[in-house]
Amino acid sequence: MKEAMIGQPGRHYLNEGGFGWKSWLLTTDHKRIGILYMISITSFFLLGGIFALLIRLELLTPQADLVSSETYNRLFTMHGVVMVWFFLIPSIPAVFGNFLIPIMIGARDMAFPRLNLASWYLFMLGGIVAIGAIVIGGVDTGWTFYTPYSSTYANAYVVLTVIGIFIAGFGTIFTAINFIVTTHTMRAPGMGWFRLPLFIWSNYATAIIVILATPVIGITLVLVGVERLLGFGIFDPAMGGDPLLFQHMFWFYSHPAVYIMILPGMGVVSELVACFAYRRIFGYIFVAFASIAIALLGFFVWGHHMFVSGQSLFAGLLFSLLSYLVAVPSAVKVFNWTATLYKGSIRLEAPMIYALGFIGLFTLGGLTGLMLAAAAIDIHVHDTYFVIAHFHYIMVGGMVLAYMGALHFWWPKITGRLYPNGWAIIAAILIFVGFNLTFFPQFVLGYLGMPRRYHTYPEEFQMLNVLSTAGATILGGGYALPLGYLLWSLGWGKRAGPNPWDARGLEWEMTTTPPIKENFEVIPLVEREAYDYAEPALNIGEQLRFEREMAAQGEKGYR
Amino acid sequence: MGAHIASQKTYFTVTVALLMLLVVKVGLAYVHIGIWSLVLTLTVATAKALLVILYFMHVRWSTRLVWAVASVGVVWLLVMFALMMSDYLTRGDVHYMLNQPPVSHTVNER
Amino acid sequence: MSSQRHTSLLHQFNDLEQQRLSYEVGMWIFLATEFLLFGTMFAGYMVYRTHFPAAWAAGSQELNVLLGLINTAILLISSMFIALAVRAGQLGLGRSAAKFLLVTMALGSMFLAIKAYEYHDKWSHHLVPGLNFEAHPEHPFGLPLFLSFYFTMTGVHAFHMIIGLGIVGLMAFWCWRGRFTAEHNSPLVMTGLYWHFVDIVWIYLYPLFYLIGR
Amino acid sequence: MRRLLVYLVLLVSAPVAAVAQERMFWPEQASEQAPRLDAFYLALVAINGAVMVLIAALIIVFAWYYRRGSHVNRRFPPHDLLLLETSWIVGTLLIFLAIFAWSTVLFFRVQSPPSGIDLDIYAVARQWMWKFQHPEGPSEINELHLPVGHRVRLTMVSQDVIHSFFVPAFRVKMDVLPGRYTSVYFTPTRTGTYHLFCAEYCGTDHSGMRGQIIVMEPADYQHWLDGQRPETTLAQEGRILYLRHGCSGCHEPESQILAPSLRGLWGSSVRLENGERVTADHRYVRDAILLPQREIVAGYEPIMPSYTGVIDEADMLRLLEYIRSLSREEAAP
Ligand code: HEA
Ligand code: HEA
Ligand code: HEC
Ligand code: CUA
Ligand SMILES: [Cu+2]
Repeated sequence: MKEAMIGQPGRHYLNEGGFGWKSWLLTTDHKRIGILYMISITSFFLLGGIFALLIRLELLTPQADLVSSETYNRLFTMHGVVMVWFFLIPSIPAVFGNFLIPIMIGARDMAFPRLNLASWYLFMLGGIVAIGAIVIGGVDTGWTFYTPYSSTYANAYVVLTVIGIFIAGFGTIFTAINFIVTTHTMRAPGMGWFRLPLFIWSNYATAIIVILATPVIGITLVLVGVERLLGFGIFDPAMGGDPLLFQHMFWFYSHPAVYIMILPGMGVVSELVACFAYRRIFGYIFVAFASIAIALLGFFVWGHHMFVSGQSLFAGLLFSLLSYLVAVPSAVKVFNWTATLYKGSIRLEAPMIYALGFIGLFTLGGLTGLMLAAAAIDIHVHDTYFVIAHFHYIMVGGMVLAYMGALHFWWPKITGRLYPNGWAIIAAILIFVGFNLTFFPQFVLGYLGMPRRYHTYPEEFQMLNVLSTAGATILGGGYALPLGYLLWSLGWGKRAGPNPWDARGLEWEMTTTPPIKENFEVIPLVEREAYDYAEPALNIGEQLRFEREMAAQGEKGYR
Repeated sequence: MGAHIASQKTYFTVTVALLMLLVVKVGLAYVHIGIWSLVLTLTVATAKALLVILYFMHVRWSTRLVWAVASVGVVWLLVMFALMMSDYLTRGDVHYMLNQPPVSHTVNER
Repeated sequence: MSSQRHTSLLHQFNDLEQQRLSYEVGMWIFLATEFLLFGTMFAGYMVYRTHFPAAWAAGSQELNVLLGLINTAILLISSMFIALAVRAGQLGLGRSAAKFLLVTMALGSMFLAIKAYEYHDKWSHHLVPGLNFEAHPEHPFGLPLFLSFYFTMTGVHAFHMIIGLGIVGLMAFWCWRGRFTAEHNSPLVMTGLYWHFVDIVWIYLYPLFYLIGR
Repeated sequence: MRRLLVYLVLLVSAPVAAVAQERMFWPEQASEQAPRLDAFYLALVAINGAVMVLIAALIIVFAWYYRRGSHVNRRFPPHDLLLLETSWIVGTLLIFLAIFAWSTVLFFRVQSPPSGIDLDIYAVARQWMWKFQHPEGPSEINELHLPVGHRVRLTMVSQDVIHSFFVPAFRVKMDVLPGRYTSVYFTPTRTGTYHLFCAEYCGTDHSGMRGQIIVMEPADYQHWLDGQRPETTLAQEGRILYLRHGCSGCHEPESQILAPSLRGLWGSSVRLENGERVTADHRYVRDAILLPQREIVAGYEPIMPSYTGVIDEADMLRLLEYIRSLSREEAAP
């Protein structure tokens, strides 16, 4: 038994059940589905990234030189659509959530494995429809699809894109149903709610948002499609429709959706910080409930995207106030992560660098969110590059970094291979530097007044735009590196043991690497709290020497 | 445990109640009592929905979890209604009123 | 772990009760999303109704209360039949469950037939905004909005009915073939929940479009 | 206290603004609200900067000091300190509320009109240009001339999709909606030429929907106006439309049909058939013409025809200005 745990097992989920394409495309194993998602969203990320690079190249000069306005507008729209709906929303939940949730709670699989596979197919179908729309001509409405532009004026494939998003949305909903039901009914004996890893809590909170918000965007986009196809009057001002109704419906989904795009990342960071500080997370209960609080309060603030849209003054102030309330649980998380480092035993491995990078960049993004939530300032910076910088700090600096962290942390478990550590650290630093160079100048640009979605711009903004483009190049290189060495490690990486990081949790302590198909030989009985690290994590000799030194300095004992 | 099984009689009774409420609802449409007809009609509709949820859909006999899930959708919809209306019901042009306080207008009132 | 696993117990579950509960909760969560899907349209309805009260009242006049009434009654009764079918299924009486399901389908089809007739009627009166509409001199704005919402909301509802009919048909087939037992009948129960939900949506659609403001 | 803070921050903001003369890092301040907003912004930068530095410093210090293998005291690491948790929850909440309060005061100030309006200008936006209408008659495309130190109200409407009026130097922005009037208020404080941007994405040439705001000394402005002035004022043009569309047939006192007189209507409070009272403003009069059935004046029959599709946005502004002028005449002795 012990032997099997140390060496790599003869059978695991990657070789059990065959290697053929059928064994992958018809699999109901949550781990394989996670990998299917990983491959698909990586492709979407590269696609969205190429759009981003083209945007940045065009913005190198104030004039229109690389592409026409029509093309530019399609570029940022498709960049937004692909990145948000086909990369960031499914990223951590669909890849790592799928892979880890059943293992972390001690179950053999999700509650509905076939539904899980169906989710992936819906996601891919939606993706293919959206890509189809891109190929035959694209959309130019911005990812926000504001009416009446999208419903009446846009001369592009709005309906097709919208259908793609709708289908993918249902895929997301089914995944979320699976998460919630699995967390409720499939926990191993002894796995009480407060023994769950924080990754589970944050994915659970994410699933709640998905359930309550995604249908709203679904039907809203259907309404736009119906109006476009049939000429019904739903948002159309020419028939008396209110141009703001669409915005209310859209942001009722899309603000909560930004928390769909950050909560799973926060869950990952909690895992990483605990492991690499070798210490139980500080204020577990507060971090856990902060996730739920963000999920719920996140629904009350959507109007902060509409301060200057013609919404009533009163509503603007109400939404401003509520936005400040929802920021409190985020603050709680940041403080608790920082406090966890105190008296830890910190290893700066690649995943930890990503995690610490996340904390810093998310905080900066969040703090600028606070400035946007101040209605008075939003008057000036709304729809400028300040907003672009704000959300890239959170979504790229936050969530993408968390995704990279998760990838580097669980890669050995997923593939059974170790990647070259040095390269990983170089890539992490490159990404951090490139990222800041890309997006920090955009804060300044925004306050100077450069509007977003601008194909051409006045000369005086050029210097900062050049900086930003330079940064994006470095950033692109930073992303290309892991693509290289991770793929390399699949064939040539060293084989990983069951617990290469000396981490705690069922996935590390109770499964082989890679795990077997049904995860556990026997469903484990959980008798310990999460993050049960032996503290302080020094070896005994060091600890004793330290105590002697302290005693020599005349410090009082600790009892 | 296992699922609760209600008697056929329960279902018949509930159906009769539903049909009676339906008649009440239609009747209300022809009594003109202003805003009250809206309130009452919606109350009757909600009563009907509750009957369906509690008996036909067995929530009456379900676990707390099902209760919670069944109510969360409703609560969230109410949140959406409330916050949306916080805009629409306060849309009056504050700017204008602050600028020129309305004077009573007699020319038009004959 | 006991070595004897029930034949209808799926591999990921430990016992039938866990399986049943998972299915029930899962279905309810799905219904919550459906609820918000319809709810969003109700929100739009609310905004415009407060904006154009007179036009919307005039809109109600264009709809046929009697047909709506009949349709509501049909749906309520169909709900009762599907509840009876689920009950029969839970008692292990597959055949009688199948019969109840067939009655449900018959009622559901009647509902759709009447709905189709109503749509046709609107079409011939030039009341379909965008496609076949004659501007109304008194309510140039409000009336097309009312009718757009009427068609979209009842249309989405009818779409759910059609899907429901398919699923109910499948269940009838399975029940007849004896696929469900007293221990394992979750798909049937879930179908029942779905059908009731669609019924509840109509319980609100009917008064909001046909009755209020009349 | 708040005052004091504002001045303190202004003290800092002035040199910063001076350093950034060449518009590289700081936008020009050319309206009354610009310095106030900048002060608030800088205060937020200071608060957030402090928080950011604190967090970053803690992370770096901890990561180095408690690195694995370092010989430091790690005994009894705390796990849950209720007092600490509650204090940082309450602390951040209080800071947030303070920020919110400041923001709200400013927001109200900026969004609500100054004590009087010196200049009332209309803007019609459409894909992809701006058209400004001065009440004296002249209109301009993608350019707006303004006298310095005058309190301006801009009443805006769009002919197609949503646009947004954005002048960074004034720190004002407001969406321009189809089918509904929105307004912005500002007082230019420095002469010069400033960027006007369309800030809401509106289609292909969104980034080309730019213009210039030219702020002049009042005398120069007057001179400019004189050079432009066409034969007729906006209100006079409205009068022509009023006659041409047959409004006069019902609304003139001598007409046979019973319709309310429009004299003195503007700015008054109108009693409606359903008992409510509304103020006769841009919104009301516009709806009265396009959607006469929505709000019926008490005591009248709903016989007025709808002019939806007949009167476009530019003509609508002329009519409004005419109806408005009817109340000005009355007020004048
Ligand atoms: C993952 C995505 C994500 C996340 C998590 C957030 C989080 C927040 N966002 Fe952001 N936002 C976006 C993605 C995101 N946002 C996107 C995509 C847009 C643009 C959409 C578009 O128009 O295309 C946007 C736009 C946007 C706007 C509208 C801007 C405009 O268009 O004019 C506003 C306005 O209020 C806002 C506010 C906030 C706030 C207050 C938070 C808060 O949740 C942040 C909370 C976190 C912190 C505050 C940091 C940690 C706190 C501390 C360390 C406490 C200590 C601090 C003090 C004591 C001061 N966001
Ligand atoms: C959700 C996630 C997400 C992510 C990850 C990103 C990633 C990036 N984004 Fe994007 N962005 C959005 C979401 C996101 N964005 C949204 C929602 C909008 C608003 C859209 C709208 O207005 O409607 C937006 C808008 C937006 C704009 C504003 C456009 C405008 O308003 O005119 C800009 C401009 O700089 C930009 C830049 C970037 C850059 C440089 C990256 C980089 O981080 C990308 C880096 C990645 C790569 C470069 C790919 C990896 C590269 C390689 C592996 C090398 C191989 C490459 C080749 C072979 C070419 N984004
Ligand atoms: C057929 C006659 C008729 C014509 C033509 C007509 N109106 Fe009217 N109008 C009325 C009547 C009657 C009312 C009062 C009932 C109501 O509010 O609809 C009214 C109300 C108004 C009001 C609201 C007045 C108030 O006291 O609140 C305005 C403003 C107005 N009309 C402007 C116009 C303009 C501008 C035109 C031409 C473009 C016009 N009307 C053409 C008959 C007419
Ligand atoms: Cu007009 Cu952008
Ligand atoms: Cu938001």
